[in-house]
This record gives sequence, C-alpha cells and structure tokens, in this order.
Amino acid sequence: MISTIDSSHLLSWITLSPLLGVLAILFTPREKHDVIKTLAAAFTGIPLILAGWLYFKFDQSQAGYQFFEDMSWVDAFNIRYTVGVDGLSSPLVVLTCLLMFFAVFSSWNIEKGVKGYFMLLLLLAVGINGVFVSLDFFLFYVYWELMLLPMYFLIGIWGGPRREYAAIKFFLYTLAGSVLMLVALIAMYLKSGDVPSERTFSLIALAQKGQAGLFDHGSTLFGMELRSWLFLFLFIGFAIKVPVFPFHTWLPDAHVEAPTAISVVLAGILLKLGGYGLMRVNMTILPGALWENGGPTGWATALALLGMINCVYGAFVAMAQTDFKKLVAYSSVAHMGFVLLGLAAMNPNGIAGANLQLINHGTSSAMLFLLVGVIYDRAHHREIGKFGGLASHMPMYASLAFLGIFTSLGLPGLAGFWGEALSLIGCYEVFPKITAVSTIGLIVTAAFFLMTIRKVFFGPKLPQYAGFPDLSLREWACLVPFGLFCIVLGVAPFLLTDWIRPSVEALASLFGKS
Amino acid sequence: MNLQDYLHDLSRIWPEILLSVTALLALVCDLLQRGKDPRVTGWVTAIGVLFTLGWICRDVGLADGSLVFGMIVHDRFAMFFKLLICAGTLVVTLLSLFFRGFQRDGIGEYYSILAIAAVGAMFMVSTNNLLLLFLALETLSISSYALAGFLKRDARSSEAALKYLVFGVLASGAMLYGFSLLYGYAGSLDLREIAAAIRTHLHVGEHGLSPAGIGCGIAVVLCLAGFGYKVAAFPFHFWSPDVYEGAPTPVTTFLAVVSKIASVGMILRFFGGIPHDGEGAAPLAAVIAALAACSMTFGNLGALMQQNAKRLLAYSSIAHSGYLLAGVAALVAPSAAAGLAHGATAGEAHGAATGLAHLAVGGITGGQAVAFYAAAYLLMNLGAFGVVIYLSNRFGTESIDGFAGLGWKAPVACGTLVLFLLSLTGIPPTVGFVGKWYLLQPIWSKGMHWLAVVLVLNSVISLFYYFRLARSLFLVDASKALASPRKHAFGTELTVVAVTLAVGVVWFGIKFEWLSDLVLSLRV
Amino acid sequence: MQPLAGYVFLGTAMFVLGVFTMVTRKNAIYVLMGAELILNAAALNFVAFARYMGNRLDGQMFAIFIIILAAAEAAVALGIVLQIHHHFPSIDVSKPDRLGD
Amino acid sequence: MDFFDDATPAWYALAILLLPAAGFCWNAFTYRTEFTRKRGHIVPLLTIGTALFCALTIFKHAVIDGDVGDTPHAASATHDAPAHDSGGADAPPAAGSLADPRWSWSSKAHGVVYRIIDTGALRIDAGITIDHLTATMLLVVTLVAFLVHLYSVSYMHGDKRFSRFFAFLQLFSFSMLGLILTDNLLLLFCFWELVGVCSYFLIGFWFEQDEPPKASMKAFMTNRFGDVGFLIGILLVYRMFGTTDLAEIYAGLQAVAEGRAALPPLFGWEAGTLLTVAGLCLFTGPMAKSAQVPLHIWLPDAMAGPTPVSALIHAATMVAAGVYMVGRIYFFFTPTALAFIAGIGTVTALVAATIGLVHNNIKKVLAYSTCSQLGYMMLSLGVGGYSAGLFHLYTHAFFKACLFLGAGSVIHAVHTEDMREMGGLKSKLPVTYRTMLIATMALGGVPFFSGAFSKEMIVEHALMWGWSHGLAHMLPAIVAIGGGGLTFFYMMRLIYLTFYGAPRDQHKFEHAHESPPAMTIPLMVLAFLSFFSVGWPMPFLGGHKLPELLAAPPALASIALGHGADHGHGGFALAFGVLVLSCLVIVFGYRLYKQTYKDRNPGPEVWVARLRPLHTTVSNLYYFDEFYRATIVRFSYATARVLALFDSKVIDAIVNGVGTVGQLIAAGFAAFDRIVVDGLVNLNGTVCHALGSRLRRLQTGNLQDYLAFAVGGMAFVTLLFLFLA
Repeated sequence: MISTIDSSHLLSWITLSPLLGVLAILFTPREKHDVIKTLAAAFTGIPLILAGWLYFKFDQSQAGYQFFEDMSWVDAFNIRYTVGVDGLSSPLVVLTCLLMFFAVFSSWNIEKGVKGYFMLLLLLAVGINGVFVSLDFFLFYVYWELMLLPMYFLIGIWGGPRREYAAIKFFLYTLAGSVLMLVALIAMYLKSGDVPSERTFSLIALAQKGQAGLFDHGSTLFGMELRSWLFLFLFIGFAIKVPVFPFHTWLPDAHVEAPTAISVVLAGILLKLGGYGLMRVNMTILPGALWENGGPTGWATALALLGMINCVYGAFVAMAQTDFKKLVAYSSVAHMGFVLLGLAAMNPNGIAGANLQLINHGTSSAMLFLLVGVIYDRAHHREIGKFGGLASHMPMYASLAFLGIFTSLGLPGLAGFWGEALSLIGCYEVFPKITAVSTIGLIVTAAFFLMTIRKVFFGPKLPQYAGFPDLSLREWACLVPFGLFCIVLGVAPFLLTDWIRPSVEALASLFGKS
Repeated sequence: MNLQDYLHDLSRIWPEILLSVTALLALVCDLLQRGKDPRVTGWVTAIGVLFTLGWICRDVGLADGSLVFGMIVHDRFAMFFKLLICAGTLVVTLLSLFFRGFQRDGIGEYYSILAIAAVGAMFMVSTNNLLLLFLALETLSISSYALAGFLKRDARSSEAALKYLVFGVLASGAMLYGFSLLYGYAGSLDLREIAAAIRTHLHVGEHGLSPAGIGCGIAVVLCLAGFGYKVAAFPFHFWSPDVYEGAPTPVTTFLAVVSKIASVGMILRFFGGIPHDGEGAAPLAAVIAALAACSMTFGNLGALMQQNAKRLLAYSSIAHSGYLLAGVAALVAPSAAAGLAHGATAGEAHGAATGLAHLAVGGITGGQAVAFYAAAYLLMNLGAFGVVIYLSNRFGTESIDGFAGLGWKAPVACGTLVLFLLSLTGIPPTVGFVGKWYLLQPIWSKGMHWLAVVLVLNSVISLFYYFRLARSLFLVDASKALASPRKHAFGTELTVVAVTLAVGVVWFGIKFEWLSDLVLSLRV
Repeated sequence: MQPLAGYVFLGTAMFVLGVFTMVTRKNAIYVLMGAELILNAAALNFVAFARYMGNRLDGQMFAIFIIILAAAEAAVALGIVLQIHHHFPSIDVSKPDRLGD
Repeated sequence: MDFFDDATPAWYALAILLLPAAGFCWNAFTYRTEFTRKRGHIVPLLTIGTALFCALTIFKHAVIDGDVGDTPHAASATHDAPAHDSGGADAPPAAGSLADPRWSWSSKAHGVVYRIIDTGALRIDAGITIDHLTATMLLVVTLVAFLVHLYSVSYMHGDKRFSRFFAFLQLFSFSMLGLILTDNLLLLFCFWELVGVCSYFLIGFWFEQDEPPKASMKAFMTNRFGDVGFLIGILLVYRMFGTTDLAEIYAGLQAVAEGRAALPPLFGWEAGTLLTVAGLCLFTGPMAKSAQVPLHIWLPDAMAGPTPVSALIHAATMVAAGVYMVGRIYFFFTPTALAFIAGIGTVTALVAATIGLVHNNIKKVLAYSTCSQLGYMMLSLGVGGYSAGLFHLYTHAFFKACLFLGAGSVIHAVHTEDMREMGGLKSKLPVTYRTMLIATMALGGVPFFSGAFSKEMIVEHALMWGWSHGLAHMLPAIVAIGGGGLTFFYMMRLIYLTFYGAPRDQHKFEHAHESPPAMTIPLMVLAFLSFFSVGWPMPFLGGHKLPELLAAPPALASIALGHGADHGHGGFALAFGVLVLSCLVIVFGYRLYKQTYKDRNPGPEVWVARLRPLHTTVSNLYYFDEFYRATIVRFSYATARVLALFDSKVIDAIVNGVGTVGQLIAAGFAAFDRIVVDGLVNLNGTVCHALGSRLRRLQTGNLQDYLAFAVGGMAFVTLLFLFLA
C-alpha cells in the first residue's frame, strides 16, 4: 500500500509549521496586533504553499499512501508517528490549509485578545491537518482531541451572546463521541494481536487485519457482537462531528455563536472530519459491518436512513429558522446528509460523491458563513425578516451571495451539484427508496434558500440599510476565491474526481458484490 | 541475621531515614528560630526532601530485595511510589512555603509533621507485612489529622480535622478488624500469603462460595472500607469534600495527592498478589469495579454544582479514586482468556526493559496502569492545586464565581490551570489522557467492557465541571473581574511551579515512553 | 484452650458495639471510646488467632502495637477535640457543620 | 469537402455555446465600467449575432444542403431511409435494424470531447450532437434570442440594471444552447437547471417591486419539483443502463429491444413497468418546465418579468425545452408513458385555453396561450406525432415571440398590462397591430399561416391515435380540434380589446405612440417568420421535406415490450379532412368572437352571467394556487415549524442530558420527578444537576451522618459482595 517514500517530511511540515507560529506569537508582545496577525497569516500561508506543492507532487494514479513518514514513538505499545495521504485525505489537507489561511484574513478585525485568538487558531490548524494526515490511530486520536480546546476557547471567548453555552455544548458533544472512539480504539488495539509486540495502532495494518476479518468474529456483549460495538462506538464518535441526526444540535449553537472565521472553519473543515473518519476508520477497518453476504447490512441501511433524515429533516428545520446564520448551519446538516448517503452506497459513485460533497460543502458553506459575517458586521443582527432590498444597496455582495447560495442549493454548473448528484446516483443503486425520499431535501433546500434571497436581497430598498457600503477589499479578497472555487469545481469536477478516483475505487472494492 | 546485615539492610532505606532526619532537622530549626520565621524551616525541609528525592532516583535501578525479616521490600514498585510520594511532598512543601495562610509565626513544626507523614507514606508502599503496613498507615493518618487542623484559629480547619479524625478512626478500625480476620484466615501477616488465602477462599466453585469464603470476603470488604477511606472512594468518601475545603490548601493538596497515591500503592501491594497465572478473585473484582463505577459517577455528579474550587477538586479526586479503583478491579479480575502465555516468547523478544516480559502476557496489567495513572494524577492535581493556591493568594478567593475574568489578569498561571484541567478530563496531548488510555487497556482486556464505557462517559461529565473553571477564568471579560490582585502573593514563584508541572503534564503526554517503560517494569 | 469461636464472637460483639457507639453518641469522648472498642476488638482477634495457631508472636505483637497506636491516636484526637471545644463551645461532634453542601 | 467530415462543426457549435457565456462574463466583470453600464448591449449583441451566424451555417449544411457525410449511428440508414409519403407519419424502420436511422453527427467521433467527471463508475464525456433536431433548434433559439436582444436595447433603455439584463440574457442563451447541444442526459439536466435559474433571475429582475420576487421564487420552486422527478428518472436510467450518455442509453435500450440484453430487476418490477416509471419520472421535468397541468402555475406569474424575457424564455425557448427533451428521449417512452403524456397535454391544452378566455391581463392571456400550445405539443408527442409536435414547437416559437414582443410594444406605449385600459390602439400602433395580427392568425391556425400546418398535423395524429386505440382515446383529438376554436376566440378577443373599439382609457390612449425601430424590426421579422416558417418544406430551402428531417426515432421501448409498429398514417384524405375541420372550427371561433365582441349580441357580460359558476372557477384559475397553498405550502411550513420545535425542545434535550442513562440513575434518587429534562449543559435543571443536588443532600455536613453512611456503605458493599458471589 505504501507507494512512495518521500524523505522531505512534507506532511509534517504542513501539519506542524503552525506550531512554530504559535511559538512566535507567544513571544510577541500582546499589543502588537499587526505583527501577530501577520505572523498568523505567514504561518498559515506556509502550509498553504506546501499544500500547493503537495497537490502538484501528488501522484493521482496511485491509490496508496504518499508522502509517507514513519517514526517510532512509543515502542512498548507500537505507537508510531506515521503520516501519509491518499486520494481521500489529500484534498482535505489542501482544503484545510486554504480555509485556515482565509480564516486568518477574515479574522483581521478581531481586536479582543488578539494574541490568544491567533495562537488558538494556529493550534486548531495543527489539530485538523494532523487528523487528516495521521495513519496511526493513536496519533489520529491525539490530533482529534487537540482540536477541541482551541475550538472551545475560540467560540467561548470570541463568540456571540450565548457563546459559553455553545462552547461547552460543542466540547461536551464532541468529547462524548470521541471517548467512545477511544474505547473502540483500545478494543481494536487489544484485538489486533495476542501479544503486545503484534498489536498495532497503524491504520494500515488495522485495515489489513480488519479486511481479513479479524474483528468479524468476536465475543458478544449484551447480545451484540464485538464488531457491531466497535462500529457503533466509532460511528457515534464521527457522527457527532458530521453531525448526524440526532447528534446535530450542537452545530446550530456553535455555528451561530462562533465568530465568523470560526464558523467558517467549523463548517468548512471540522464537519469534514466526521465524514473522513467514517471512510478512513469505519469503512476501511470494519467493512464487514457494512457489507456482508453479498448485501448491505443493517448498519449500511441505518447509515442511509440517517443520511435521509439529515437531508430532509435538516432542510425542514432550516426552513423554520429566522436567523440567517442558523439557517446556514442547518443547511449544513442537510448537506452532510448527502455525505452519509454517498458513503452508505459503498460504491465508487457514492464514495466519490461523498468526497466531492465534503470538499464542495467546505467551500460553499465557508463562503456562506463569510457572507453572513459581512452583513452581520454592518447590521449587527442576522434576522432574515428584518433585511430587505440588499441587492440594491450592495450589488457586489448580492452577486457573491447568490453564487454561494446557488452553489449550496446544488445548482448544476456550480460545485455543490456534483457531490449531491453522485451521492444520489451511488446510493440509488443500493437504497433506491431511501434515495428517492432524500430528494425531498433538495426541494426544501431550494425553498428556504430562495425564501432567504427574497427576504434579504429582494424587495424595496430599506432606509436603515441605505448607508451600507458594499464589500471592502479584504472581504472581497476573502470571498472571491471561494466563488471561483465554486465555479471551477462546478464546471471541472474531474479536477477532484481524478484526484480521488484510485483511492475511492480501492475503498469501494472492499464492498464486493457477492 | 547479624548486625552487619542489619546495617546493610538499613542502607536500603536511606530515603526513609533521610526524610526522618529532615523531619527532626525541621523541628530543631524551628526551635532555634523560636518559631519566628517558618520560611527557613520550610526551605530546610524542601532541601531535605529534594535530597531524599535524589537518593531515590539514584536507587531506582537497584536490584529487588527484601530486608528486616522480609518486612520491608525493596523493589521497583516501592521505588516508583516512593519517587511519586517524595516528588509530591517536595511540591507540597514548596506550595506551603508560598501559601499566604502560612506566612505567620508558629507554623514551623508543620513541616516536620509533613515530613513524618511522608515517611509513613513511603513505608506504606514498601512493606509486605500487615503490621508494618498498619503502623505506616497510622503514621500517615495521625500526622494528617494534625496537619488538617493546623490552622488553629480557623474553626473550619478544626472541623475538618475532627471529621477527618473520627471518620478515619472508624474506617481504619474497621480495616484493622478486617486485618485481624485475614490474619486468622491466612495464618500469617505476610501480604503475599494473605493474597494467596484470599485467592483460594474467594474461588467461586459450582456451589458458590464456601462459608469460609464468605467470612474471608467480609474481611476483605472491611479492609476495603479502610482503603476506601484513604483514597476517598464511594461510599467512604463523605469526609473528603468537607476536609478538603476546611483544611489549609497545601494540606488539602497533600491529602489529595500524596496520601492518596500512597494509599493506592498500598492497595496495589495488598491485592497485587492475588492474580496468579490468569486466576484472580472474581467476586472481589466485581465489588471493586462496582465501587469504582459508583465513585467516579458520584464524584463527578457531586462536583457539578460546587462553588468552591477546593471542594470541586475534592469531588474530582473522588472520581479519580474511581478511575484508580477500576484499574485495581482489572488487576484482581481473572483473565478473560487464560492461556495467553504461549505468546510470551514473542513478547520478550520485543521488550528491551526488564519488566516487559510481564507485559508480554496479555499486555499491561491493571497494577501497572494504576501506577501510571497515579503518576499522571500526581502531576496534574499538584498543578491544579498549585494554581488554586496562586489564585487565592493573589486574589483572595477560592470560589469559582470569584475567579471570573482572572484568566486575563494572570494568563500564564490560568493557562496552565486549563492544561491541568484538560489533563484531569483526559484529553490529549496530556499525561491524563495517557493515564486513562493505560487504564482502559487492562479493563477492556479483562472483559469489563461496561466499566470502560462508564469510565469514558464519566470523563465527559467531568469535562463539564472542570471547564466551569476554565469558563469562569477566560470566558468572562477581564472588565467583569471582581477580585483585585494583592501584593506579596508569591505570584512568580507559584507560576514557576505551575509551569514546571504543566511542562511535565504535556511532556509526559507526548513523550511518555520513559515513564511507560518504568511503569512496565513494575511487578504488579 | 477455649474454643476460638468464643473469642471471635466476643470480638465481633465489641466491634459492632464500637461502631454503634461511634455512629450514635454525640459526645466526642463517647465517640472516641467507641473507637477504642473497635480497636480492642481487633486486638482481641489477633491475640486469639495467634494463640490458636500455635502460640505465635506476630499476632500478639500486633495487639501491642494496636494499644500503642490507640494511645497516640487518642492524644491527637483529644487535641482536636479541644480545638473544637474552643471554636464551638461544645464537644458534640454533630455541632461542627459549617462545611458541607 | 463535406462540412461534417471533420471536427469543424464542433467549433461552430462551441462558438454558439461559449460566445454567450463570454458575453455574460464580460458584462458581469466589467459592470462597473462606464462602457458596460451605458452600452451593455453591444457585446451581447455581437456574441449572439455571431452565434446566430454559426447556427445558420450549421443549419445550412445540415438541413438545407444536407451535408450529412458522417452518420455514426447507421451510416447507410440515412440515405436509404424509408420514404414517407405525406403528413409526417412516423413509421418505424423495418424490424431487425433498430439502430437509429436518422442522421446525426457527434463530436466524439472527431475527438472533441470534454471528460467532465469520471468516478470509475460514472463517466461523463461531454460531447456535442448535431442532428436535424439540434440544428433547427439552434437556429430557432439563436434567432429569437438575437431578435429579443435587439428588441431589449430599446425596451430596457434607461433601466438602471441595463447591462445586467443583457448579462442574464446571455447566460440564458448559453444555458439554453447547451441544453440543445449536449449529448448527455445528466448534462442536459445541468443546463436544464441553469435555464431555470436564469429564468429565476430574469423574472425577478425588478426585484424592488412586490410581484417579481414572488413570481420568480414560485417559478423556481415549481421547476424544482419537476427537476427532482427528472433527477430520479436519471438515477433510474443510470441504474438500468449504467450510463447517462444518450447514445449509450439508446444502444442499451436497443440491445433490450433486440433481445440481446435484459433490464436489471428493480423493485421486483417487470421491464414494462420499469421503463414506464422511468419515463414518467423523466417526464416530470418537462411537465414543470413546459408548464403542464398541474405544474403550470408558475408560467402566468412569470409574466412579472420584463416582456422580452417573457418572449424569449417563457414563450419561445425555455418552456419549449421540455418538449425538446421529450423529443430527444422519445425512443425511451413506452406506450403507457406516451398515453400519460398525451393525457397531460390534453388537459393542459384545454385548461389553459379556457383560462385564456377570461383573463384581462394581456401578457397573462398570452402566457395561458403558451401553456395551452405547449399542451398541444405534448399531446402531439404523446399520440405519436413526433414531427408534428416539434414542428409546432418551431412555429410556435416565432409567432408567440412575435405576440409577446408585440404585447411588450403595447405595454411600452400605454404603460399598463390590463386590457381593460386599452382599446382602439390600432391607429396608434400600426406596425404592432399588423404584426400581432399575423401572429394571431398563425396561432389560431388560419390556413396558410405557419401554425395551421403544424396544428393540422397534430390533429391528424390525434385522430389516428384515437382511431387505433378506441373511442376513449379520442379525447385528445376532440380537444385538439375544439381547442383551435377556443384559441382563435381568445386571441381575437385580445386583439379586439387591445386594438379595436373605442379607447377605454383616454389618457393612456393619447400618450401612446409606436415603438422605435429597434423594437418594430424584430416584430416584423418574427411576423414574417410566423407566416413563412411553413416555407421549410419549400423547394428553395433545399428540397427536404420536414417529416424526413424530423423523423421519429424507432420506438425502442415499445418494441422492447413487444408492441410493434404504432399505427399507420392517414394519407391525403385524412389531411384534407382535418384541414376542412380546422377551418370550420376557426370559423366557428370567429363567429363566436364576432357575435360577442363586435356585435355584442349578446355581449361578454351576458355570457359571464349565464355561466357564473363556471366563470368563477375559470377566472380563479381552477383554484390551483389555492390548492397548493392549502396543501403543499402549508404542509411544508407546518412540517418545518414542527420539526424545528422538535429539534430545539426534544432532540436537543434528550441528547444533551448525557442522557437517558443519567435519567435511569436519577430514578434511584429522584424517582423521575423530572422526566423531561433540559440537558446537562443548561446549568439549571439538568438530569445531572438534579442528580447532583440529590447527592448534595447526602453531604449534610454532619459528621455522624457521614459515619452512618459509611457504615451503611459497608453493609451495602458486603451485601453486594454476597450478591455477586
């Protein structure tokens, strides 16, 4: 599976260079805001440049891990520092670097506790990228949890009026999921060998063992076999991040209360971790839990059903929201449903669709949150009903908002469409009825977004918004790249599908037809 | 045994001797000062403890052995726990030195009592004899009663001492009664023979326990009452919130950290002989597991609404006793699948450290996990108490509401507190996480899956109250801070202590290989 | 040689009475007397078992140490009770209740 | 060298496609410049003009010259295609050779292909297909689009978003042309949605007003319903054939029809049901886009957009895309599906025509007329009149565009859309009047106008279909014939109310004046085409007969299900009969109009009074809107509200309170005194809180309580031990 041994430590640099930024900021006097911000930009810029390099160096014809690094960490337990990327993780790494860079820029107007803010932001970047590149489950878990604390403080200190509630809610939910993951992690480790020297945390080795059926036959606890428990624990851990109904209620609160840049990171990347984890851990290590005896198991059906509920339920709940940001947050719930549908399909189309949806949602929801942030900065409220006629006052803003919104509702030709379409196509092959019901979500999504457009942008000019300036250069520079991504990925989705195809096919091949 | 041998034996307990000498020196020093400046006494003690610590470090590598008619064992396990006790005592001494409440005359003998308590604690973990165990325990206990009531002018301190004393007398009395019964069952005061007797008697046959088994079980339960009291485990924890709150904070620290770790070491010694060739004491394991689950749940739930930081940490320490007892339960439980021994050779080829052969059979044992967790617990709890002392020194408050916004006024110390809380919750990259991870392994592999799940879910609950502290410190604007800083509060000194411990917490959370190898070489 | 059961029974009775005393009596002195009962119950057991198992010394030594420790404990205990009497003009152990939820 | 021998046509096609896109980008990115703001029409006019030129070139080579050197499907079949003698009967080719006999050119054969996506399973190679259908559609769309661009220069003059209007027109042109050119069902869907979104923005162009935003949203949402059905159809097709490429789908179905392959089992349905369901799912797309009952409700409201938009999008091109799409996948429809299509078409034709009788808004009458005519087209396709339906699409595009632009001219002159405020404008707007009259004739099906030809073909097919399927199936034919009368009647009513009689609003009448040439020239061109588009079969355009150019593909689905050739054709006698019948109906319609409006004997008021309930129903648009509002809309809002409440009150609470486990523990202490909990996170009133406060009661502060608890605990542990042992 290991295809390239690259000695350049590229992934380690991408992951860990923000830590240098943390140190640099730590020793910067706290009044020097500009220096701190510039440092933060520099230390998210470096990974971005490296990620660009990664993109060009990445061999898109390989399914295996590339830029592989492997070092010993704790020998007694075979814990290793192993990193590497394949087609599933490398796009997400690039997305992360990109979003973190723009998150720094969209945080330029932060004035309170600047030093802490940017240190935490950089620490967050380390955690997120770390999860994507880790190939050792222990390392994966460490990075996974590393994200929590920065996020807690970023929401809790710099957030909106109910920030404390939102922050602790986020923390508790995510921790509740990840501790169950920890149990599964330990159970898998102990099961992976009879003696400690045979045991492993390596996701590669665990995948091999899992695919060979190691976890398929285990003791039964409370009437459920070990594999199912493992699957359940891991699933809950990732499902909370995705978030999957009914574990999604942290999301609206966290998104609404978080400052703009953090909402962007939350929606743009953090949610992706759940989907990525499901692919990298649940599906790769425990394929037998999803596909057995030539057909999907109850777990796969449950996954698809939850995806369906996410799509439809999320959309309907979004429809009832009056807060612009909350609406976007719930729309994320609906969108992530398509990821679940695609993964439940377990075929190339579905998995590719899920991956596309991850990336596309990463750009489109990030864009939407930035857009909401722009208007919130001016109006200091987000009540959809109180807006009106903004298309007259702020034409450039409105055009970009239309672009974002139409991407988000899955307009063909823009990024959002392909993920949804492929997920549906894939899932339809396995769960036709569930897929058909899920399409209701498409209608409702369109409905609430159009209603938002109508209320916020259309209608007569309102005097209270007359003085609003259109986008500033900084806002424009933050938004336009996302807009371009939405268009480019919409008309040239092969840029992504070619990238991920070998890995997607490798993953899909685990779920044979017979 | 001639005198020569006896003296040779004594050379192996130099740490205890050194510490006792320190206690005497402290007393003398205080006398010479006429009780005027307690700080000199404190520094003398600190240097003595430091010296002892160095001695222990030097002796860690010595070969195992037993001395004084087999009453005292000198093995890695003892050295490891002595190390922890001594390190803990050192930090407690420093914290006492910087504690505002102790900056007055007539405090000098405090340090002497502290050192004696530490001596008791060290004997507790290094004996194989029931009598010496009892003596060491009482040395620690009686000193602790005195320490808890040390602020004579403070009614709360006296109340704490009374509660601690009466509860302690009852619990240790029950334990002693249990000891006497066990003596009857085992016919010996040697812990290994007692453990063997427990294993034999508590073997559940086809017709359940024999009458002797029931009696022996009751004896063990009575012992558990004493142990439970020492580690503040449910349902013998009632004293701890009150005592922790009422006692002077450095003493609370000592009780919560050093005393508890010593007691855990004693419990491991006591029950460490039970598992043998995959056998264990299933009913005992079940009882301990139930107590562990109750402790962590009750501790965490009880902590949810506490207003006083010390009280909150008291409940937190009850929960942590639960975690530690869970490891003990895994220790005494019979192996889920006996017969893993065949893989031992493969395991030995792997491990460089001597103790790894131990690990080879089914991985880390419950005892080793508990030892690791004890080390983690030491670092993070000392740190947490240190910052609480810092805050009460500088801002004169111990209540969580009073901490509001202080994070912005003392970012470094409060930042380290967040780190300690993170570690207490068990979130990487901190040593608390590694400790939890160690604990979960034997628990899971011994088949106590439910306990593993209860444990991790409890850490989620604990997050909630730990982060009430963090929320109060940082999530409230600095402008809303009620407390104003005082001068002469030893801010720098305490910050240095806290930062040092924080570095340890993170360092052992990432590079835990050294500590891990050390723990894996312990024979429990 | 008396049957062992008698001693054990006596010890048990003393233990139970001691516990009962400690839990029910308010006066600190009574409480401490209860504690003495418990300790002596254990001491009785030790002596009895040592004797029964062949005149061994270890159990008897234990009993002696228990007596010594009981004395030490009583010393500290009385000191603390004095403190209590100073702060709460009473030696009723249920009086000090400033600490607690 | 033949035009179609190499990749040249692809470049022409790409120019047609991409020039409008470039025009959109130009206008979008330079909208701040003075040039674009003031002269935003220049670049769009250039691009669409060039596109028109390219389309003409393709049309010339493909249709007029018949340069058909390259026939990927069946090289030989084109040239010796079975001759059709008259009337456009679409007889299938001889059994055994089910390959599409029609000429078509694919850019893929010449290496012009864009691999847009490849997941390893689904691969979309976007190519361009040119056949007679495409070539003709291209010409129609570019021509109407060009004329509408031209017309808009004057019509939209002075609008503050002048350049943006052209930008959206360009984007629309791009999407519509892409829809025509693509050879892949999924890409067709993409462009399908894109035209929808252009329509959305153009309907809502004057978004400051009250009506347009609502109308645009209604349009988009209604279409979204259809699109989702369409998408499900595509999913089914992909499931069946593993591809979305139209040629490959054809090949797949061909294999089934020839018995070489079988359809995969799905839902336990047999092949017939499967194909029918897939066909019907696909048809929901056209149903919404082509405004078929019951999804027609958006089209009349869409008239809130600027009139050129109504002409281009909501009359000539986009709404016809549904018909085009049905034509494109015609081979896929089973007889049952076709019957359904015919039924929907019939109902639409009738319902929309009746509403047209009573409406007073000039544009809405035209909109209902469009709706009705689209019904005709669907009806035609449904009854097997493939070429008739598509032919009607072309003729309709011209005369309806002409009518709308004419209406725009009228509105431009009098600044109202209400026909009750018009009247007598004939003298003021002579050009408009004349061109609209010609278009009306064409729409009404007056012989020798273009509409007459297409309509008669439709009637002919409907009659034959009814004849061969039994009496109940005569309904489409009856509606098709009777509808002609209605059409003529309401169109004459429109002309009458607008141009004849005395002016009803003197003020508006006096200020009315004829439109500038930029508006009248397109009108004249379109009027000319309304009359002469019939000229396509004429010798000077290359001598090809229309039915040959628009020959139907083999009815693969029918054949696959064992149905043979559909039905024969009627021959000259039938054609003549239909012509006579149509004339009679038109005369009847005219009589009725004359009697009611000209002679007022009795006048319309009398009719209204006599048919009160019917009139109320019709003028309330058959209560469609009310019905939807009461059901779907209300249901959605209610669901949304209920679910949101559920989300915030129940899910949140349950999951929050680390949950039910905590509740169960609490039972021991609190005896479930608080079943509904608000969660761990809320400081007050959580399970854990409740639990915690119970626990606090234990912590009394009284030493002897503690002792008692400890002793109790000891007893408890002992019991526990005994129990466990």
